[in-house]
Amino acid sequence: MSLPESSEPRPALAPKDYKRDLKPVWCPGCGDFGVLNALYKTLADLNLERHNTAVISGIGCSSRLPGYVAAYGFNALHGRALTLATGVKLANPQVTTIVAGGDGDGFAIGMGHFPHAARRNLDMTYILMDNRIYGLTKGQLSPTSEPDLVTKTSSLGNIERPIDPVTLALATGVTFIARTVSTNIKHMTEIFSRAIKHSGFSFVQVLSPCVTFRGKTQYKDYQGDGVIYLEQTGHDQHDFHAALKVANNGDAYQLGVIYHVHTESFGVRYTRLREAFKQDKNSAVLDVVNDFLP
Amino acid sequence: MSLPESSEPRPALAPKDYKRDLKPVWCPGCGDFGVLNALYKTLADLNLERHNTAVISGIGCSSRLPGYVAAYGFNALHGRALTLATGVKLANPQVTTIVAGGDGDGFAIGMGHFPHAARRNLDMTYILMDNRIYGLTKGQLSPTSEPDLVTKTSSLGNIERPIDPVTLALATGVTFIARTVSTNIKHMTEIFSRAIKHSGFSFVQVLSPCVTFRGKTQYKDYQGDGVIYLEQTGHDQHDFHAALKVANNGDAYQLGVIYHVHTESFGVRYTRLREAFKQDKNSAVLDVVNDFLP
Amino acid sequence: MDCRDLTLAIVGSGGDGVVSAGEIIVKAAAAEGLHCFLLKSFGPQIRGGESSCKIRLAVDPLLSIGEETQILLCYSWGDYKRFTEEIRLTKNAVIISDTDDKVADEDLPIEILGSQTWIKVPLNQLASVEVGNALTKNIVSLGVLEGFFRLPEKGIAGQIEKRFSKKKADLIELNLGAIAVGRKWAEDYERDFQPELPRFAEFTPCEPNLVLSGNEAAAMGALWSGLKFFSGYPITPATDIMEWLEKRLPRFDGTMIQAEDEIASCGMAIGASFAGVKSMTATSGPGISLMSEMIGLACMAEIPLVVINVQRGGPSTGMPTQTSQSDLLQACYCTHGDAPHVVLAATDVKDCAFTMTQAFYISEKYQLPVLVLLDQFVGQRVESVPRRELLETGIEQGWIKRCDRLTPDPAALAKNRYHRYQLTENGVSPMSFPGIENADYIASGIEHNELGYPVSHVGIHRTMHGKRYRKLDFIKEEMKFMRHYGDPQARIGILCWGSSKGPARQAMLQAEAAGIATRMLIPSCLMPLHSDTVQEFIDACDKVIVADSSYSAQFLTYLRTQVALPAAKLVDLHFVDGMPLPVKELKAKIEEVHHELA
Amino acid sequence: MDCRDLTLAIVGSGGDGVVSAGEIIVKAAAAEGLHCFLLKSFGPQIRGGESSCKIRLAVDPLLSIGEETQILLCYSWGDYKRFTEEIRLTKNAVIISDTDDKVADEDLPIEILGSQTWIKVPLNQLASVEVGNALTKNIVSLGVLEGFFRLPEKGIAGQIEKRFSKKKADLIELNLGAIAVGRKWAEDYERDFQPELPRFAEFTPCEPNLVLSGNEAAAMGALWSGLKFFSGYPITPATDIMEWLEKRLPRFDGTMIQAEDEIASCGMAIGASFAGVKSMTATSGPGISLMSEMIGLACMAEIPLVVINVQRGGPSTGMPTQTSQSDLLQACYCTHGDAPHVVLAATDVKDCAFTMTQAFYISEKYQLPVLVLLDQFVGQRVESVPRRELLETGIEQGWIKRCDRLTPDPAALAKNRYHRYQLTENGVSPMSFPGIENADYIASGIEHNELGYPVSHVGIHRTMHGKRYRKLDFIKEEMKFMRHYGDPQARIGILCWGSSKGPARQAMLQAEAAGIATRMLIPSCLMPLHSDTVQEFIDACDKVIVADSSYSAQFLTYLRTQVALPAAKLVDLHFVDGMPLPVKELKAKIEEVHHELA
Ligand SMILES: Cc1ncc(C[n+]2csc(CCOP(=O)(O)OP(=O)(O)O)c2C)c(N)n1
Ligand SMILES: Cc1ncc(C[n+]2csc(CCOP(=O)(O)OP(=O)(O)O)c2C)c(N)n1
Ligand code: SF4
Ligand code: SF4
Ligand SMILES: [Mg+2]
Ligand SMILES: [Mg+2]
Repeated sequence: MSLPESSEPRPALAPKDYKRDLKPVWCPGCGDFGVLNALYKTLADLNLERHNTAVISGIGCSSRLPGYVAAYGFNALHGRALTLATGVKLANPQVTTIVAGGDGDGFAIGMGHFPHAARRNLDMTYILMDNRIYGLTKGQLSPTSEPDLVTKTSSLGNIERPIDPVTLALATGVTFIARTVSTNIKHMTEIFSRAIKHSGFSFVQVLSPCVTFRGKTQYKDYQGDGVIYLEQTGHDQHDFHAALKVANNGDAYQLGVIYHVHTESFGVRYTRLREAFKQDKNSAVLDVVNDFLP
Repeated sequence: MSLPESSEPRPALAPKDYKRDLKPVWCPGCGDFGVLNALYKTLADLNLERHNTAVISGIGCSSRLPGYVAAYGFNALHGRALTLATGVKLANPQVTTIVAGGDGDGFAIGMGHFPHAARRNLDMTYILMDNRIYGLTKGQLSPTSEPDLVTKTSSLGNIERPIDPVTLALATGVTFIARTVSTNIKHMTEIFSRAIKHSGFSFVQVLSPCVTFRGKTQYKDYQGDGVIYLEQTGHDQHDFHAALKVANNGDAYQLGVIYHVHTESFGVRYTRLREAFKQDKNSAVLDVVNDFLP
Repeated sequence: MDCRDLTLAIVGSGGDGVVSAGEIIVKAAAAEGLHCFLLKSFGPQIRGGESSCKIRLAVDPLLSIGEETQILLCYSWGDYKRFTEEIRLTKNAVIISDTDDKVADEDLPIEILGSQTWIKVPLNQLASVEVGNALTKNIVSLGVLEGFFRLPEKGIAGQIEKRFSKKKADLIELNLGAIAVGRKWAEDYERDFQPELPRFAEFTPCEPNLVLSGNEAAAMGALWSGLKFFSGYPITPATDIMEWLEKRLPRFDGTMIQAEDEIASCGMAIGASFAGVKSMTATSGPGISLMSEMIGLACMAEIPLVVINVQRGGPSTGMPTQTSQSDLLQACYCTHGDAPHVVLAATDVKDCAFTMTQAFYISEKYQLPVLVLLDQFVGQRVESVPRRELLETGIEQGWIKRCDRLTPDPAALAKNRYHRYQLTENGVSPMSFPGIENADYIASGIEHNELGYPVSHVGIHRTMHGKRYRKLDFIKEEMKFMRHYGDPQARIGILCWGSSKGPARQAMLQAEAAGIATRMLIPSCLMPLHSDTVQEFIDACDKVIVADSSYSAQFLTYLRTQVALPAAKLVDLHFVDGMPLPVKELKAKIEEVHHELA
Repeated sequence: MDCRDLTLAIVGSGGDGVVSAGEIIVKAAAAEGLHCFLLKSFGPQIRGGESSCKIRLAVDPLLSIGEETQILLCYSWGDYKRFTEEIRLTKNAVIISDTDDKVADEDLPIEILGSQTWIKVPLNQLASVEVGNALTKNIVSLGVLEGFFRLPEKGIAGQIEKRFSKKKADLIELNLGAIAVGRKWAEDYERDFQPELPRFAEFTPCEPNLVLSGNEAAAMGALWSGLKFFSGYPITPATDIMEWLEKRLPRFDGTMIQAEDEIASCGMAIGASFAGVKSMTATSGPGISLMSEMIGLACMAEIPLVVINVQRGGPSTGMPTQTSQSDLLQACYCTHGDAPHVVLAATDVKDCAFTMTQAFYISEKYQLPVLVLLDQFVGQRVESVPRRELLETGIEQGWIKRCDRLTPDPAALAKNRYHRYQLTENGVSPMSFPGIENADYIASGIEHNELGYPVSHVGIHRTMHGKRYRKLDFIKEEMKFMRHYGDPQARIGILCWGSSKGPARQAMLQAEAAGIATRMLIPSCLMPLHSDTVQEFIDACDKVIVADSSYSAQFLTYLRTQVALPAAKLVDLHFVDGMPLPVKELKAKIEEVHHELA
């Protein structure tokens, strides 16, 4: 993100100022509440302008998030948030563009778009609210569901191997990659903040429990020994191969910034391209007819 | 693949016996001719039954391949070959299932299916005929096109970063991964053979020049110092992190088997599941009505 | 007042146990051989949001869910608001609510405020104090209903036992106790106040009826037809089909796979069918929009394929939990090019099973995609169906055995080169599949000649179009069966389709009771439509009401492409999607037309 | 024989330079102010396969490509076969072929064998020996044509110079030499044999005409309308649009991005439009099938969006390089639910530009998706267009300035809460976009209230359906303009659409020449159709021929949904897709109808 320049200093907004008067439909105890609260805090911390912020999502419990943020929002189609966000950012580059959505939305039906958003390195932040289940459709397998998990579509246990979103992000060239957990608002806020400030495509996997279709187990898993904070292990965020090693969680979930590198974004490159195209060319739109003179 | 058991020994077929009487539409000099010839040889080497072999493809120059092989074939939709092949293999497991297609077909529009085919580890072989350009539509950018490449849709040079199919294959859990080049029929044949014999999902990236839209450069690039044969470098095919290091080509293309591991396929697991479901259950289809007794 | 037919509604928030109360009543009734309907409806909340159940119980077979509700059990007036359009009360409806649920009068609709019989029951109190467990509130209320309206006592006890048998035994006792508390409260109240209540008539319990939803019936119909492969992607309101098959298909050596998206699920089904097994997928509107290209592939490559669309409110994500008949035109024209395929529609729960066997019969025999239209109203409502009737569909109609595809004759294969797309009189060519020797071929979505080889020759294109379209001529004749109802001499005709059947028949009966004769025609095969039959019907009527539940009158639009509908005769009665065809409005229209004609 | 109008065809394999020869002729003619058409056609080979060019040159403005070819230049008879359906020769056509291209008589169609004037030219010889470079064969043949038929000499020389100017100067000389060699050969032959040949009439060169394809014109029309964002995915025959814009959009601060697939390209365009700029995508049939869900999203979220479909032969992958009018019904009904949107169609190259300005006007003003139907015939054919005419479309018609969207009034924003989906008379609500203060909102594909908040209430659903559909009523009136041709008193009427206009007008002229009066009506806005205008036209005619180029008569099917077409009046004349509407068949049908009426 490049923070917009503003002529007069704006009054700082509080987290609550980013709250819309629409009541979340989430189940009591859903991890997504935490994500939403951390996002409010982040927006306030960065003092982002509501009218220059857009939150784009697909369909799913998690994808309801934009409706709760007082900024521009688009609750679009299942799996397609990244495509819309690409259009938003390219058409209106000053807009801080945030994409949010679920594991099914992003890595089942939306899988085809992630690697392309990644390699374009557009300046936007993608927050994956990963509950490892389909919430909105009431409990089917997700591509991040654990092996052997019993769900409504795997009544004798999941026989597919899950996708690891962070490994995939690394493999496709995402330039900022982090993992956090919805029970730790402070950690989430810090990570979101860094992700949004990163200029280029940033990806944050948030472990966000689904109490209704995953019971209480996820909350337990994300406690105590269940998680490791990379900040405390001396992990080198700039080392690609080190990142790959901590990407796929072993016994515990590895949280924090996993990888971070700087590469020019598509937007910056395109702007340069525009200048090159303009060299020695007419600038009146109607003059392009002359291109057709025989 | 598990080779079908046959009661009487079949007469061995020669490569030419796998040739269909349909003339390829490819341009003279197209790399895809080499891939086709290597495939004929492989089928003969493995003595595969024509009627128990299916070659499935999408749309593209390369995707015309099934039409030229005397076996069951399906020239389906752009980007969807893996989905059809999944159905074929699950419905008719004795069929040796081979998927072939281009870089655009597989990693642009077809991107959404690759990681899922990979994590299911179905017993099939995917041959990517990678020319790093869109051939059939006459020369636009492909997701594997090099940076700065000038094409019909990047007249001042490509500003996107390419995808590396092998890295992606590793990140998504493909159990057999190799790279070869269409100018080396012998190497291709060996690799194809191993890939087909692998039980699980195997992925082979073939560097296959497009003479029409990439000129002669690709042939030059794939010669001499341009390629390194991993067989000669003592690469450990079973080491995931080593594989990642050779995946993304540096100055030269790294050819050979890059990664190889054994994991149960979806098919094998599903068969076990079926048995579990059958335990203590009625087997007459019409009896399922009793499930609805109040 | 004794009734042989009772309609009731339950409203509350998720935690109130609305749905389980409803299910217990319906299953209890069906267990004693009664006929019943159950229709659930939810707000947008995933859990804990507002929810409702509409229930109808009757001694005689039922046609529809019942338009107006005689009894309303409301746990929470806050949640009631969402359903005012969906639950319409009769003039003298009985209202039962929780004494604890205070609400200001101005927040209540007029039909509640004006109600003659509004009984406030201390449900919360009874549950927490008398039963000793606040969670039994819904069970206590079942007892109250049982007491007031003579709901099937044994049946309810049976369901309680069945429901809790897997958990602890003392739970059964607790809940049976809750029933007793509720029943006693009702009896006391009656004794003291002698309210005038509709009571369920005495009846002799008989063989239990099955209880199932249209989605389940459709899945079962597919299984009966020999389904061996199902690939799907979750989507409301179609997911039930996948979930049901997940547990059944493997028992019969079939495969169910949850795909990564709808394009993949349709592609997998096409692949499996190409490989020789009966395959299908099921989705709702958004999924069909994504599958359009795949459906065209199946037309062109001539692959048997069955696709169910359980329609919901559109466009786009629309209203996922509401019903709709607004995907008809899409079903007919979704894919590009001239792509011959078939569209069938099911009218009620039992018909879902029957329609599926037809779908497989047609798609396998003619090697093309068949789209089956259900909707949330028929797919997710629960109906009682006599076991015998369902088995008749399964066995006696004989469809099931007849739906195998034409494979190449081995003798011919030994002699002649196999031409997959051989030109034939009815357009159907023998279809091989991997495993058959000397019959390998190349299938493709590109235009091809008889061998399957790609061509771009206009003459061959014309010939092959002809081959593919010829099938429809034959299907049209095979599928000309349509449902006729009512008085064959009536001057007023009704044309409708799919799940509108039930409400429409209900309206006809009401009209009949008011002395107005009507007749109705319902095609189950919409494309290709046997237009002669429909035209005859139109010609024979003085007025024709064309009814569906879509905002843009899709059925009428479609009919116009098929038959001549003189403006003077036509009465267009379409409703916004979101709700089943309303009986009341249709009946009013019938009366209006009747007066006009008189 | 002097002609003011000449048709010729060139056939060969890829390496023969068929297309460049054709382009040189057409550009040469246009440079001298002549009117011309060029239609290319290719076999399935990527390179080196069979290819053909049909060319028509005339002194006066042209309507169509010209049905029958007077002159055939064939480099290779082996390649000719593929085009027998596409290239029809006049009875006394002149055939020019290469002496070296031997072919057995039985391999030649009757019209070649029976030709009166078949001139075998030693093209290969002349090129390799006289010019000294075998690659100049096609240029030598241009010289031959120039000599025989008086093609514009200066123009051809000018094109040769332009074409090779970027390469080496000696190439210009070589090729001008090749022209001279060919011309000389023709002159000698004429002197010796005095064949009877059609010759292009003397004419006074005037201001050069522009030469462009329909795809290019459409792209330009978009640019003029203020297009700032294009996302696309390559597909024949639509890719030209993306390729043209790739080089132009950045010059005008716009963005073009090649997406990963069609779903993404449509999604990006919707995102960009939401973000405040005029956006579009372009594809062909398979792409529309994939975009169906996105198109529905734009309807529901009320996002302006323009989508071009350059139709090709279907269904499925079909015949990618052939033309078709078989995506009409898909354009109208592709997405699920009741999804109001607009369908426009362009009739010729110039009209592509005009139609695009209308598309942006409508989509921006009414905030909904507009599908523009072109086809391979209009999209990829090259036409000469007077520069002035094109500029008129651009400026004088005034569409361009008028197509901005309604944004919220800042004063109102300061006072009242912004309601994105505010109910209004014409259904259009002020639309904000990121960057506008106090006007942030949530857009969604879920049903919503005026604020954009999700609802599942049937009443609100009905109201919002009404709001969205109201727009169509207004668009219908704004877009009621239709093209009328012919004699307003004629008893025979023709209804057709899109690229069929040219051939249909040609047939009308031929009929007129034969003393038969006809009239024609062509709607450019197909949905919503101003049905009164069409009905009046039908009512005023004694017979109405409904013509299109689709196998299943899609235009007729669609018209039936909109107007009454009495069976006694109707003449259905649909053709298989793959080829433009054939002039000859239409003319024959007109004559037939004429006799019937007499
Ligand atoms: C095209 C399409 N297919 C399917 C659906 C149904 N659907 C809605 S949300 C969802 C998945 C929800 O899971 P996830 O994305 O993980 O989000 P969560 O609800 O768990 O937050 C599905 C399959 C849809 N809306 N659109
Ligand atoms: C849905 C759809 N979109 C676009 C196309 C057009 N198309 C055909 S092949 C192709 C890409 C060809 O590139 P690639 O897959 O790399 O194969 P190659 O021709 O290079 O072998 C495209 C975009 C199509 N056939 N279908
Ligand atoms: S279903 Fe799960 S993910 Fe959805 S709102 Fe409830 S707890 Fe959250
Ligand atoms: S265009 Fe390229 S990829 Fe296609 S056939 Fe020709 S050389 Fe091969
Ligand atoms: Mg999830
Ligand atoms: Mg390629």
